[in-house]
Amino acid sequence: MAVTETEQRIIRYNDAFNETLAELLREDPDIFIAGEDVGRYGGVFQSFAGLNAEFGDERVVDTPIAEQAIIGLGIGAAAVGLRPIVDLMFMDFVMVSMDQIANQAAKMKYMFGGKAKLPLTITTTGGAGLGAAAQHSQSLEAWLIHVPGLKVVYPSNPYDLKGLLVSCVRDDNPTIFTLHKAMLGSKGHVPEGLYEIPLGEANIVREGSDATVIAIGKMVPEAEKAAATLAEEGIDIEIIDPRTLLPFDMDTVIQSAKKTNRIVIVHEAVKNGGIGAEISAQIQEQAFDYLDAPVTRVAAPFAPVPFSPALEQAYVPNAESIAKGVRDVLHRNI
Amino acid sequence: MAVTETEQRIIRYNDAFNETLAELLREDPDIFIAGEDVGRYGGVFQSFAGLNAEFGDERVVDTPIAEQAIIGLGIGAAAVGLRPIVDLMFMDFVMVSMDQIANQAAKMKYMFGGKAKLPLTITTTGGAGLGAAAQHSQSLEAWLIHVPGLKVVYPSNPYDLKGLLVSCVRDDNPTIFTLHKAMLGSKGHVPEGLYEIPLGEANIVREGSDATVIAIGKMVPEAEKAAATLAEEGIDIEIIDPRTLLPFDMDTVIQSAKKTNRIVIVHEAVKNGGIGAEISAQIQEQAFDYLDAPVTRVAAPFAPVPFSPALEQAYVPNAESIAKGVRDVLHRNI
Amino acid sequence: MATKEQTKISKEVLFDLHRRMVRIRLLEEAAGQLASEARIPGFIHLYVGEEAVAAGGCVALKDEDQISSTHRGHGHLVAKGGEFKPMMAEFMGKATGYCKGKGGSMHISDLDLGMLGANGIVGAGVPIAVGAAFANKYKNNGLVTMAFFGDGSTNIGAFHEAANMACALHLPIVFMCENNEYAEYTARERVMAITDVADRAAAYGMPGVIVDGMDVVAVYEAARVAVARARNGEGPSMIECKTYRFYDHAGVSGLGRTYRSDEEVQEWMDRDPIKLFEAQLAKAKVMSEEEAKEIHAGIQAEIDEAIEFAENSPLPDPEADMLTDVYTEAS
Amino acid sequence: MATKEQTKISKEVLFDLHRRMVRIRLLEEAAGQLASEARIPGFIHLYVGEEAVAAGGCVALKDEDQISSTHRGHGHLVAKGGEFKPMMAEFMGKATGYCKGKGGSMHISDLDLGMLGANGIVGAGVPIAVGAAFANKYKNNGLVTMAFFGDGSTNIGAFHEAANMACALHLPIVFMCENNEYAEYTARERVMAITDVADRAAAYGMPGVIVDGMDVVAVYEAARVAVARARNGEGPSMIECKTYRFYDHAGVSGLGRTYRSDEEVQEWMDRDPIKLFEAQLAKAKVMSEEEAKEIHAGIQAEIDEAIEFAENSPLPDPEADMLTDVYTEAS
Ligand SMILES: Cc1ncc(C[n+]2csc(CCOP(=O)(O)OP(=O)(O)O)c2C)c(N)n1
Ligand SMILES: Cc1ncc(C[n+]2csc(CCOP(=O)(O)OP(=O)(O)O)c2C)c(N)n1
Ligand SMILES: [Mg+2]
Ligand SMILES: [Mg+2]
Repeated sequence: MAVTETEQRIIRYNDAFNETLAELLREDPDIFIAGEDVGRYGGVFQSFAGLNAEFGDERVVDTPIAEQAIIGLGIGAAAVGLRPIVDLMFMDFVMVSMDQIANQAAKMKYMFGGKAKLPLTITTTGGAGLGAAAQHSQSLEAWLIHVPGLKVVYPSNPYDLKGLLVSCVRDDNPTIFTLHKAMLGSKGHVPEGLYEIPLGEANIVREGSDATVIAIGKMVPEAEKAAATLAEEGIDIEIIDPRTLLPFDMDTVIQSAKKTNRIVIVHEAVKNGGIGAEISAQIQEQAFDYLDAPVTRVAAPFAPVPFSPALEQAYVPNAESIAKGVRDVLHRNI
Repeated sequence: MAVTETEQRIIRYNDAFNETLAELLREDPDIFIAGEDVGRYGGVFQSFAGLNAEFGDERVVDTPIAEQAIIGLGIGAAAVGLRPIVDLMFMDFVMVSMDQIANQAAKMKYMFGGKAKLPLTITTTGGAGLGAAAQHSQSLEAWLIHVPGLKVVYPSNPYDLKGLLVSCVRDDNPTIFTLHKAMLGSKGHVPEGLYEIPLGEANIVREGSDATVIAIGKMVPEAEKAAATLAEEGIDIEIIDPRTLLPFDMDTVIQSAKKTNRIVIVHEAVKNGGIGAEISAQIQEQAFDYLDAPVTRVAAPFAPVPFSPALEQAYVPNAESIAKGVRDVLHRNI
Repeated sequence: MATKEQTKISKEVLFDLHRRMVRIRLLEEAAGQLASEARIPGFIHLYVGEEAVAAGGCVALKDEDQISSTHRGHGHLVAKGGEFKPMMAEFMGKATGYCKGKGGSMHISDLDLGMLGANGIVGAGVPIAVGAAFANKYKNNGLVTMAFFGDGSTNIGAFHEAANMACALHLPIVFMCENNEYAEYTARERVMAITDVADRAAAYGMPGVIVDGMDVVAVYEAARVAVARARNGEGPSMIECKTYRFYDHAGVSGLGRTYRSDEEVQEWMDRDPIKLFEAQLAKAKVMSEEEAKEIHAGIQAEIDEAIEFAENSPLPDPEADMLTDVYTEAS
Repeated sequence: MATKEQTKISKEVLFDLHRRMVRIRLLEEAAGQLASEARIPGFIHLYVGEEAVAAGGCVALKDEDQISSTHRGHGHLVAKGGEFKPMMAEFMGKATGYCKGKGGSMHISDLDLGMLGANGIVGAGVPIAVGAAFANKYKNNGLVTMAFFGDGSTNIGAFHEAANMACALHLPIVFMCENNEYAEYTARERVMAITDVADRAAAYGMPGVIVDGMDVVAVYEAARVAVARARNGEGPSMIECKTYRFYDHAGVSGLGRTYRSDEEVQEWMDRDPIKLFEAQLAKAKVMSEEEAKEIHAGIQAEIDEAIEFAENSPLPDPEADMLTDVYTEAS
């Protein structure tokens, strides 16, 4: 879709989130939002600013610090016909609410033999980079994709954010929608009005021929930076942003693998047991004969997220480590 | 180590657990056990039977239903010098205590710059097969291996159980020790007295040349059954039981991969995001040129554990599905 | 004994209370028997002895109101209108069960009856009940949610978070505690330093009352007050019912085993809520012994039929059914 | 005002209370300033206004006793004996910090001082405190654990589970609530239907008292009673300190911003616990204004030195330090 410069409205990632919620709340009276500080204050990152003023305490609800009850609020309300959006301020807090997410929300439909319909969206913020240390910087998507019944979404830019959020909220299943907290101020083109990006469709961010980089969340812009550096070296990479982590668009990845024959997966979580493992395993299962080098993963070292910026900067993968990963898969002699 | 028939003392998996705890409690006054129903009643599976009678309410402690506080009890007591064993009745209950496990116990040492020493053992029961349905049958080891700071152990027979449990309890880090609840009655040789099996050392259960099966927990005996069937077909498989899932003995696996060139990984958890993904990813990273077929995974389908035995039996991998996985990797034409 | 209030209660309601209790009892006795014969797989947590709580609570509700339940959920589902055939079939893991055999005893539910699910995780049903109550207030539909939970579950975080949230948001909900003095095999006094769960109500800012949970009329009366309160927008309340389970935590072994005294069990069995109520009804000449017997027999016949139905029902098919019902497809 | 009790308190203790409060205040003012200049990275939650709680609580403890803390943990660590240099270095993410720069403000700790860690997860420190208290009882060492936590944290499950467990196991612990009327940006009355957190104590079966958290002597007196109780094997108790934070939830923006009124903030600032106490001390002729000023100056000099130390300290080295301290190696 060609959009001319003048048609483009450039807004912030965080504002795209806010605007989308407002438009959704206007459209559907069954939608409400609940979470800690999301109401009158507008959220710790001001992602919910103005919504309480427009829609009132009933529809944009401040809750106690009680993540199990917050998710449960969403489950119960969804089970009897509403379309709740509940907020977990930080993704790290899935650890205090995992039972409601993974034992209740995700399994209810199956356990009930299909009778439950749970149009529940859980919003949260993930990722490192703000000096928030070990308990406020994690990327835990690997846990979530291991749970049948959930859908897991992670937008890497404002345009996708809006389209994916609309799809999540309109979906009749429990979805988890993660904002990257270090991207809140990043900007991009976002149309006014609601539009959907289907869940489970990857985006080919950049076409290329020498290697494929599969990147998630904030690693997508980092991969784009790496692509620029690598282009100067004569290396032409393809970048795939899965956008939805569950269900995962493996077809697009496999096609790319068959074309470039070399894959680098990059994510912010620690490598061991990370989502990169699943992607890697599936690629070699489905494109074994096409691979000219092992599928390579660029991810965090096996330690909690350190506080000191001196450590944190080296901890989180970036354009440089991605470029290095690409060079590694290319320099391998077969 | 050759043990003659007469020297062998054959006892149950569950009794090996019980005996080991008793011997540990006798040896070290800093060890105590706490959990729901572990005291006077002896545990829901009677795994703790008799311990409270011998060691008293102070050392074998009944707690309220409060898994966060149970793990916290262990953390706090370990941090100030005791060597606690705390019990999560079912592995599924990590979902109500994940914060204490993964945000607190696992990270404390790192966040404190190294000062904490946490000799904490968490015991639990995992796996399906008893008709216990979606919330009492899960295998969640993939979540745990994604957490730096933890050690994760899963014995597949009574002998290993004892040696590994001793190592866990004597280890100065938080360890999670899972019994398979459908193996409690299984039997094997267990020496009297305490001995250690080092954490992080895999066991080659069966040597073979045609393919390697990496199996976890109850999948190990299933793999042995599969080996017998396959042997009749002239297929000779090697079986590796990692025993410790974190840290993982990849060296043993890679050596085997270089020998057999074909790998099947089997676990009970759903395949997507399971521990098999990590093992597969690492094998192709480290033994790419040796693989004659894609690393293959045999695991549960992507659904919650169903209640009905008719479904559950088909859900859990077994000797038959393992044998099929092996035939698949062997029949592939390169 | 609530003889005074009883006079105000219509005969219809009294019969309803009785009928629901007997339906629970006879279903549970049958289920226990089948489980002990291994004709029901898995674990089964029986409600025998506690019938007055589910019946008294649910008779105070409208059909459209919701309840949440626990691992010990058969009684709640029956009291909320659950039918024997799909229940028995579910216990047996059959495709004709309420959950198509996917849930079993511990997850049995029928959302159409406003039953938000039995739950295998202690305390986990309570936040879900709070969500339903929120929706009722949001929609202003006048409905009420009743959360059933055990004494032991009040020690877990989910209960606490939900109770506080319901009070903070002033939701139309009734917290219905089944204090049977044990959590599995551990006595209440060994894991709580208080005697009455109702003492927890004040911690959230709601009224808490204690009733004799073996007296179905007392339970019903207390529930009626709490439900009316909730329906009138006056917020949550808690009712603690002092009750007892006659069988073991799971299955039917008894009496006291290693963790209760046989005498204690016997004392409570002497206060069997159904026998007590039938004696009251006979004394008040509302229902004769003969009538009661007929009711039992009618229900027993239904149950026998349900067992036959369940046993003749097909099992789910792994090929066709394993991966359905995981997600709701877009329509 | 606790003038009556004050007479019983030795001059030494009064000076100690004062000193610990001033140490907290001046460190926090400095930290806030440095954070606003971006010389401290990340988030920082200041304790200014609440000094009487940490000081009053910790002076009632022995050095070997333990405390647990929260995201707002600097004050607790200082009150428990924390030194400025490794604290300031930790705030700045330096290798010389208490946590070698790996923890930062939100996880600052020194186990050698019996400080079980600041904690980024609301409520999560309380179960850990219960564990330490269990160990003290187990070892019969006569030590006491004091858990500090905010009003907002009493709404989360971990707090509840821990409080109940401590009471059930009759542990030597004091639950010290800092009720500053807000959880981040949300007022207490919007997320709790009760006014006094102390009302929660009865739900667990422990005594609960309310004290003026701006009156360090009142806090100290209440803590002394509770600590003695714990040490004598009489079990847990809860103290609710009514207090207030003078700065924003994080950082130093003020006064009321969008969620508190400036007047409300001002009213509480008029009851600055340090000013109140210094006025009392002056009136009682225990410490002159002059003496107080000198104490401030001495502490400020220490802090200036600590800042210099921290700024001149090396950063951790990614190559060498990233993967250390994850596991304890076998010795
Ligand atoms: C989170 C969690 N912890 C532990 C269990 C195991 N468990 C099942 S029922 C039960 C006892 C529940 O006691 P109570 O709430 O009093 O209900 P009752 O069984 O007495 O009806 C326990 C501990 C569980 N299912 N979930
Ligand atoms: C489990 C969890 N939920 C939410 C947060 C975000 N958070 C940090 S501090 C805070 C408010 C805590 O309030 P209170 O306990 O009253 O302490 P105060 O900040 O007032 O000292 C919140 C909600 C968190 N850190 N952890
Ligand atoms: Mg009970
Ligand atoms: Mg507060």
